[in-house]
Formats: sequence, C-alpha cells, structure tokens
Amino acid sequence: MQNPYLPYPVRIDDITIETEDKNLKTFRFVFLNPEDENKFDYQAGQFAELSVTGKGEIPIGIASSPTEKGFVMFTVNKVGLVSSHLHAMQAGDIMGIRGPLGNWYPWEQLEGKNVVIIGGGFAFTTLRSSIIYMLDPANRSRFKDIHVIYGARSPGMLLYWDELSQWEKRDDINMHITVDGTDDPNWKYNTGFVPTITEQKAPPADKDTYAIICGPPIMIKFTQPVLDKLGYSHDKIIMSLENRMKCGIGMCGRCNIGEQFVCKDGPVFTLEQLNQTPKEY
Amino acid sequence: MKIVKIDKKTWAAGIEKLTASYRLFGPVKEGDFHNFKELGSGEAPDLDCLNTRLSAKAIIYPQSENMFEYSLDESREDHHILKEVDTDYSPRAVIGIRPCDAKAFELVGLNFDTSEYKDPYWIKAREATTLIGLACSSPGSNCFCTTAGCGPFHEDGLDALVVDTGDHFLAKILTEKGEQLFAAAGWKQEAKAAGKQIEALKQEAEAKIASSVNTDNLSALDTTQLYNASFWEDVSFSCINCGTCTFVCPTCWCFDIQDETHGNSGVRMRNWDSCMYPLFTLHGTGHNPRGTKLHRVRQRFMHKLKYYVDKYDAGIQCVGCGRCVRSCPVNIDIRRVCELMNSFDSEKDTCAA
Amino acid sequence: MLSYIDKIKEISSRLLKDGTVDMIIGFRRGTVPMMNEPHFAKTTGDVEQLVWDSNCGINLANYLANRTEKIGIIAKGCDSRNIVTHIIENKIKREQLTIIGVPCKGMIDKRRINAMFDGEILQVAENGNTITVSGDGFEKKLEKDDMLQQNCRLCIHRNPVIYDELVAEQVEEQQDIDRYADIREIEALPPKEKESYFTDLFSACIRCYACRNACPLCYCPTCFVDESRPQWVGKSQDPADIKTFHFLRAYHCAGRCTDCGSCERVCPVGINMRILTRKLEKDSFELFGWEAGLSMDVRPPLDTYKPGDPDDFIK
Amino acid sequence: MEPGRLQFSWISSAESTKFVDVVNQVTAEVKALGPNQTFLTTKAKVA
Repeated sequence: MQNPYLPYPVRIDDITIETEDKNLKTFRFVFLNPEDENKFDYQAGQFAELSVTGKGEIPIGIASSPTEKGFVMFTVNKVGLVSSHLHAMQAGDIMGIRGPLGNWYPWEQLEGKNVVIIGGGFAFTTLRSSIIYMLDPANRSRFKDIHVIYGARSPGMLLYWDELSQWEKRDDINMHITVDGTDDPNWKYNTGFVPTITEQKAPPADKDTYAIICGPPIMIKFTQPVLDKLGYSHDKIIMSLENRMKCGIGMCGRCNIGEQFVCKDGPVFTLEQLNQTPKEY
Repeated sequence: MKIVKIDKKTWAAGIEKLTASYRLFGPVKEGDFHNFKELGSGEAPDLDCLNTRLSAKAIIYPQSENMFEYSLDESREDHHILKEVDTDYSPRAVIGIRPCDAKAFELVGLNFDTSEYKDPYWIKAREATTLIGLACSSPGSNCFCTTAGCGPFHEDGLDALVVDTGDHFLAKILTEKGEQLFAAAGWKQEAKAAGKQIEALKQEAEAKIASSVNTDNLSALDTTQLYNASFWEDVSFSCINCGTCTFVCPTCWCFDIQDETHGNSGVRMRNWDSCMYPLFTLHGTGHNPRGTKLHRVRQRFMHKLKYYVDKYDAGIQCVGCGRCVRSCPVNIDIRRVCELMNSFDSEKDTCAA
Repeated sequence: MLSYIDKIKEISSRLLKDGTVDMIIGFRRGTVPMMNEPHFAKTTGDVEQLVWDSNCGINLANYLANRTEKIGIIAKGCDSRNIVTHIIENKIKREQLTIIGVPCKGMIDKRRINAMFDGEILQVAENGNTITVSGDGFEKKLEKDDMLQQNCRLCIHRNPVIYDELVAEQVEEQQDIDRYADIREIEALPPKEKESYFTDLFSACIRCYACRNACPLCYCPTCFVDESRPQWVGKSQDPADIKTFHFLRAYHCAGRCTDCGSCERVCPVGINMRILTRKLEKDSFELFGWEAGLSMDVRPPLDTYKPGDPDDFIK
Repeated sequence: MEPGRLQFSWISSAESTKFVDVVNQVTAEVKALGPNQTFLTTKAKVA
C-alpha cells in the first residue's frame, strides 16, 4: 500500500531571497531519487507539503510550472515553526516534499478563453506557475488573451521580479504590475491597490473570460465587488484558498469549509461554490 | 450465515486458545470504569459491562501513533529521510465490542479508506482486526443507537455477534474472519434453529432503547441557513472547549501530525486532535477561521449531523453510543442539538425543540 | 437549597426587566442525572429554565472572562471568590456584574454516587438533606451531607464573599475542618513513592484538557501546552508530558485557586488533580497566610513582595 | 524530584568566591544523585 504520508526525499538545490524584507525565499528542490520526479506529476495550482525533518510539514503552493523539468520550486513566507526553520536551511540540505496535493486551476475549461490573473503579495506563487505554464510555446495557443494584475506593497516586495520584467516586454501577455506606493522616481508601472487597478485594466466580462484571484483576504474582499461591477459571473471567478492543514489528503479533518476539504476538494474553488459553503477560511 | 452455540463453561478455554493466534483485546474494569485493554494470559473480557468509558477506536487508531522515524545524524547515509516504522499488524481480535463501536469503524472507514487516498496505518490495523461483538441485551438509558443507524444487535462491522441467552451464548458468524476465529477457539457446535431465538432477543433489546434522535430532515436542510441558525449561541454557551466529546467518541477521527526529536533521532507521530481546540484551525498568520467556541461547537455538530450526511449519503456520523452525553462536563447533549437541527425552519428560525 | 430557585428567578427577572443586566448566567436542568448545564437567560422567559440544586458544581466565574455585557451571575462561595480573582486580574469589571449570591451547602459527588451502584442510575431526586437514587429495580435514600464532593466537605467559605443580592440567609460555615490531611500524607512520601503516586494518579489522563478549560483561572490566550515556539511539552500520551501538563498548570494556579472542584468534577476519567492545586493552596496559606479571592483590596502574595516573605529555601 | 536537584542561592555580583563555592557544591551534589530518572520522555508507542 502506497503511504500517502511519506515524503519524497529532496535536496535543496538553490535558495533565492525574493523580497527586500527577506521574509520570502524561493527554494528549488531536486529529487534524491530521479524516478520520484515522474511520480510528482503536478498541474499549475496544486500544492505540496514541505517536510522539514524534526520540525514538521507546511502546505505550500507549487511555484514552478509542470513545463519546467529537473526541479520543483516553492516560495515560502517566514511565519511559523517550520517555515522559520526552512529559512535557516542551506543549499545541499536534505528534506522532503509530499504531493502533489489538491486540485488545480481548471485548465481544460480555460482552453480557448481569456484568462485574467489577479494576484497580491506573496500569494503569487501558483499564479507564477500558471503564467509559465500558459506561456509555454506548446500551450500558449490554447488560451486567448492573458491579463496579469499583480500588486505588492512596494517594488521590493514583488516576487519574481526578473520574470515580471521579461513578461512586460512580451506582446502575448498583458502585464499590469502595481505597487501600493513607492518613492522610486524611476518606477514606470502602476501605482495603486489591486482592486483599483483591476477596475481600470481588467477586460470587461464576457462568456469567454475567467478571472483567477489569489491574494490576502483584504485584497480579495475589495476585488470581488470590482469584478461584480465589471460583470464577472461567480462561476467565472476562480479562487485558491488557504487553511491550516496537516495531512493534505482530506483525512485529518481541520481544513474543511462545510463538507469540502480545502486540501483535497480544493484549494481551487469558484466563487459560486464558495457562496454555498460556510466562510471558514 | 452460521449460528454457533457456546457453552459458558467452554468460553474461557476458547478465549485461552485464541491467544495462540491473536492478540486479544476486551473490556476490563479499571477502578470505577471499564476500558478496552490488551488481555494478558488468563485474563478474560468482562462481559458484564454496559459499555466502556472510552470507545474501542484506539485499538485500531491509537491516541498516539508513530508514523515514521528519522535520524538527524549527518554521518548516516539516510539522515533527514523518513522511514516507515515497524508496527505489529499481526492478527488481533476484540472480544466483547458493542455493536455501536463496531459500526463506528464502518463510518470512520469512509474517511480513511477512499478511492483517492488510503491511510495505511488505519487500514492495516483494521484488516488485522477481528471484531467479536457482544449484543446489548440491556442497553443504557442514554443509548439511542436504534435511531442513529445502529442497534443493540447491529451487525455492520462485526465478524461475529455473540448473544448471551442466559445459560449459554449464541453466536452469529458473519464473515470469513469470524469463521476463522471460531475455528481457532474450537467453538463449533452449530445451532441451526437458534435464529428465531436471537431475533426475539433482538426485538426485546430494541424495545428497551428509550432514547432517540430524529434525523429525517437533516439532508434536506440548506447548509448555510443551518450554519447561520440562531440556536448555536444557546447550544455553545456552556461549552468549555475541552476535547472530551471528541476523544470518547468512536466516530471522531481528526488527528494532528507532530515531529518529536530525542537527541539525534526522532519520530513523526500522529495524535488524536479535536475540533474543539482553537489550535486545530489556527493559521500561521494568527488568523483563525474557527476562532470562537460557537464556531467550534457548530463545526462538531455540523460535521456529524450535516456535512457527513451530505458528503457520504450514509446517515449521520454518530452511532448513538451515548458516551458524549454521559461524559460531557457541562452536559451538552447531542440528542438535543440534533433535534434543534432537524426541526430547523429557516423561515422562522425557530425550532420545535 | 431547592427553595433558592424561586428567589433566584425573582431576582433574575427583576434585573433583566429593569435593565440592570443584559443576561443572567446560571444553570438549566441537565439531561442526565446529577448534571445541570451552565446557561444564560436574556429574557424573563429564559429565566423559567433556571434551576438550583446540588448539581450546580461547575464554577460559573469561568464564563465571565473578557465578556462585555452587563451580567447577573449566580455565585456560590467558591464562584464568588473566583469572581474576586477575575476582578483583581482584570478579566471582568466589578461594575459590569450584579452578583446573585447563593449560600451553599455543598454539591453532591456524582462520581461517588455512580460508583455505589452496579446498575445504571436513572433518577436522582433531592429533598432537603435526602438524596433518593433510583434505577432499574433499586431505590436508595442517601444523606446529602455524606455524599458531598470532597472540596465541599472541606469548604470553609460556603457563603459568597461579595454579592449584590443574596437569595437566602447565610449558612453557617463549617468549623474545625482539617483541609490538608491527605496532602500531608503525600508530602511525607519518599521521592520514589511520590513519583509513582503521581504516575498512577495521571495514568488515565486522555489530555482532553477539561480540567484546564473548566477552570476560571485558565484563561491564557495560548496555554503553554499549546505553544509551538518553543514547544514546552510533547503532544503524545507520554506519561512525562502528561505529568508536566498537570504540574505546570497547578503551579499557574498557585495563590489563585479557590478549590471550587470544577477541574475534578469535569474530568471524564475521574482524576483527582486537586491534589496538586491543594498542595499549592496549603503552601500559600502556610507561607503567606493567604486564601485566594477573599478580598478585592489585597494583592495576591505572588504579585507582591514583602521584606518578611519566607526565604528559607535560599541558601 | 529528589531534594537537592533544585537549589536557590542569593549571590551578589561582588561575591565571586561565594559564586564559585555554590556552583561547585551544587554540581557535586547533583552529580552524587546521578542522572535524573524521572520525567524522561520515551518515543511514542505503536499499538
């Protein structure tokens, strides 16, 4: 019997500090047993449990894209016991990852559609995965217009800066990067909160346009009315939730919203689905 | 289905024979209460107990259970890599489990044994276990099994059901596992015509169940309306958010996973957890989606009586054993809450109860 | 004590009607014998559900911490002492409270009564000092005074120490009580025997934390057993971790515990953890002449320093 | 816990000799008691 609690052993291959406050680091992992990489067959939007031996596990969205081979990548915010310990680890250290877990953004349903990605702060990880996935030459033609609205407190708090600036230069993706505020005179992108920028830049709703939102609760709270105003129907607003998790496979019982487990039945839900469940997230 | 008659004089000898091929568990009196214990040689299950203080769930799903072990010693090849622990999954048998506790394993199985994921610890222990039930001929005053999808002679989950007729035992052998255990015990005197007698005793016992719940309306209710019902404040007021109800419950399965290191080696273990504890759902950021006791009490009852009902279409997640009713320090009674829920009318937001 | 209820209802209705309080915290009839459920009444209709008898052992002060309403609370001697402690520790304001004092004659020990009978107890009726216990095929009359919880047998503060209303004449306080005979016996044990005594005492613990959660003193936002950074106590069923929890919790109650008995009463597995809190209560009394919750004007010994504080333990 | 494992002393920052004496004495006494046998945790058991 396959033990779903047993992590694949991995080695930390590389660690990048993502933000100016140094609270976010991106970890690139390589599987110790190369065949495990094939078993870890994931889709953009899924998450995994990062297992720090002796400390425990944390559920983290997968930031790399299934189109990127040879490694998997996670961006981790330093918050609790496990993430703090992880931040103190070095390239070369051995740990585990368990997954892929949960569902993913509905890629088949999104085929032939416009996709508007709205992200805030450090919740951009699975959105990065999604963008890389959609921009892959093998996939780009499967989707119509791609819009990305991504904001952070300040320029130094934006994740994946190098990639953001590259995407800015492309003509097959419409980037709307924004910061809450900055005193950098050379800042050439937007200034303003994500909901405001969404109102200005998001394409109007139509039957072929889907929005994927991922961000802090406050951003979601104020973006949702904007999307309502723009006419997005709730079955076309896709969200990714977070809750405290342990098992990641729907067994330990803590992450449920109503009868759905965020870890197994989610983390991706449409707003229409969420409207029918208790708001326990 | 075979019925076997067991002379009470041969009972103890049969149990003794079983120790050769099974680890035996049964109810034993400790102080003022009965509990399930692994039976030592010559020790017999106490069949006179109404029911045990804690359920039998720990025999398959211990309160603390090691999942993996590891070494942090970097001079070792396998440092920081988790390895499965050796667990004894040799055959075990529970003698004298009540039908409610056996049925509870069936309900819990829907969580641990799914088409997508299988919990190896629970499943291996469940497979290793033969359950020999003892029918309840005189149920307790807080037992409401007959209206909770179970009953004093209920057979789901059992491998054999033993009925005490007074001068001897009659046993219904229900599965292959039950068959094997009876062969090992040497109990083989068939009593073909005893079916009627068992049926009569069953009806007699069922008639003694004086307590009940109504669950007919639960699945038709709207989840969010029920969630927002005004009675939750009244229900939750007295709750002190201890874990008693969840720990004594045979159908509560929630757990926590913890790493515990001693020196350079350690274990990843899981421990029973409880939806009553604030820590259960606390985010790293400090946000808690179930931050008040109203949230947590509501979660427990909504899970058992609504979410579970809707998710599995297998009735309520309760077998009516009455333990939480008896053990709750402040007397929150699931029967009362069930009635409030079942009779909930969103139009009036008042309840008949 | 049964006669108290009419007065309790009368006072409660009056307080709710004239707007003195938003809610009354009391008890309603339980669904199993010898159990009443803490309950709040917000309307005069709710007041009808209130009960008072010898099964009101839960300490209602536990329901006060951090509440913002104006509250009428029914308080026995021990409850009132914990209310004082709450006020001293800023968990509730005196102005918010209207204390309905109940001179108490003790609560009955449900565990002991249950253990006396082989069959299941179906009904326990109370009349004056007589407790009638009945079940299938048996009925027995017991003297209430013989059936009290241990903490009530040892109680020397049966009358509320603060109150705004009193439901009856004060009762006579028990005199010449030796509160600590059992504690002295344990103190006298050699270390090894003491250790095995405590190991046995806590062997049945399932770590449900009912003792902690029923205790009015245990209001910490995060209890030390739940703390993960650093993690002070392991989370498994290891006896050392279980004992650590009980010992440390008891120390946190030193000089604050009123021996209301809630912890022992609520324990689903019948552990007498009061052995620990009473040892500390004894020490507080012997070292500082202190009994918790008797006055709002004196600071507890553990948050004040006096030059005369005993210091024999310092070498 | 056996008597002797926990000791309290009051030593001023000026009393260096007393500090050394007390530390030596406590260490000797605790060593004489041997390793603590109580309050040891074991790895969680597997049923």
